[in-house]
Amino acid sequence: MKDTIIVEIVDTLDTSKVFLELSHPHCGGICVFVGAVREFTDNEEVIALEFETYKSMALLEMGKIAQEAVDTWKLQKVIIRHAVGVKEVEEPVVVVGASSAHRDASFEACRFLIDTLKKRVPIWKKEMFKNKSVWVSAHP
Amino acid sequence: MKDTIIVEIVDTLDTSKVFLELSHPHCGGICVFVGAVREFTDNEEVIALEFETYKSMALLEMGKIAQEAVDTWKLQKVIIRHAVGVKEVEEPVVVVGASSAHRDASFEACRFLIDTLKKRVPIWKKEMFKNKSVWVSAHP
Amino acid sequence: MEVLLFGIAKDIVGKSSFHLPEEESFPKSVFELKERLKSMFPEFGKLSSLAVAVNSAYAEDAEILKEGDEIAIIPPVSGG
Amino acid sequence: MEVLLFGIAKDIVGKSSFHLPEEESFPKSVFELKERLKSMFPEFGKLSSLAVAVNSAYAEDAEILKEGDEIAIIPPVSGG
Repeated sequence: MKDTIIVEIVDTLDTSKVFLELSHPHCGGICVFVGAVREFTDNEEVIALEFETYKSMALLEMGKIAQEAVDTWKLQKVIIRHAVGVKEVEEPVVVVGASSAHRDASFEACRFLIDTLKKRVPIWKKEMFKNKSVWVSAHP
Repeated sequence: MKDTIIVEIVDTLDTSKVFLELSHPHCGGICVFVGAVREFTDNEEVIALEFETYKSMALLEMGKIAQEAVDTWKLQKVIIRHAVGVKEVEEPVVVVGASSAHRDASFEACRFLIDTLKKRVPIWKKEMFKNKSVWVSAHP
Repeated sequence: MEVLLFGIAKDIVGKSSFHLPEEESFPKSVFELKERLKSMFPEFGKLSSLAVAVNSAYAEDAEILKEGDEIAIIPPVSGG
Repeated sequence: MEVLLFGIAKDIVGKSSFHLPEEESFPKSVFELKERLKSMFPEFGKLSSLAVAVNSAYAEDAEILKEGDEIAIIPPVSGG
């Protein structure tokens, strides 16, 4: 029996097994969102992103968010997995996913997972441009 | 340069490469939905599903739906891939996905792809129970 | 006129394609074809919906059928 | 009192943890800690938000700090 909830901070994200990890005989729908490094921010070329985390707290927050989703949408499985370190263009940095009996719940839960992760999980992203680097969202 | 739109009818669905297929340097968000065979329908045990298609028309409809999504949400890539034949519990039967600059568009487009596929694409599903089999949605 | 059949339509007629007998008058439109089918096989009238595709695209009831068209009966779809 | 620093907070203070000098009075609450930080490093006052975690959980301003607590400054998060 695999765990209902998987939360992880990793150095390198592997997206190839996520649907197998979320598979469950009672689930007809699996929705997964992957966030990746985009080449441009406001038309400025991004060389790389660097992610830093407060790991013990990040894992606890990810676990709380996953549990909230399981309770709200009666999910069979939830995954929240975030990468840290320097990531280049097109590299995946976050994977969130939910599986449920019907598709509505999997879509709503998946959206909740990524939105809430972005609000609450202590992970910080620095955008590295050619001549400067900026902590994202730090200033108004 | 990979194609913007991939539509396919296949015998066996491979979910392991879908995020690589949808990856694009201009995309920060990739949303993918997988539909799989569920063990129970209204508390009745499902042995397997059998999918049949009118392939030439199905591919044309899938292409139209994908193009509508690209036009509506300015997507970089779209995949619609459906399996045919007999599928057992937990097997994936459909994969739809969209990648875009921001996550809103990828979620909305992904939802549109699966909802519209279910309404328009000429694919028929027979639920095989222990003592009977039923064409899904055929009757009111 | 040869008509392709899928899903429950195949079960109703008992084969995967269907030849409208030549002695009958050829249905001129999608609407006429549907009516013909329902009168020959009343089960078609009990379905949730009944659509016709001409040359691999959904066709309106008013569409005129021409010889050589690829015609298919589309019972309620249920992919995904 | 040892305080962990992340992201831009680390850049502002110039290190990844911070020791509040013992000669100063120990801040009694999360609120007092935030005020102390802003007066020592005015850059903290310019951030979009400033949160404090006590023992790996977000803490309200009124929360009382105890010796032995693991305290961390949480500048605006930006994961995903």
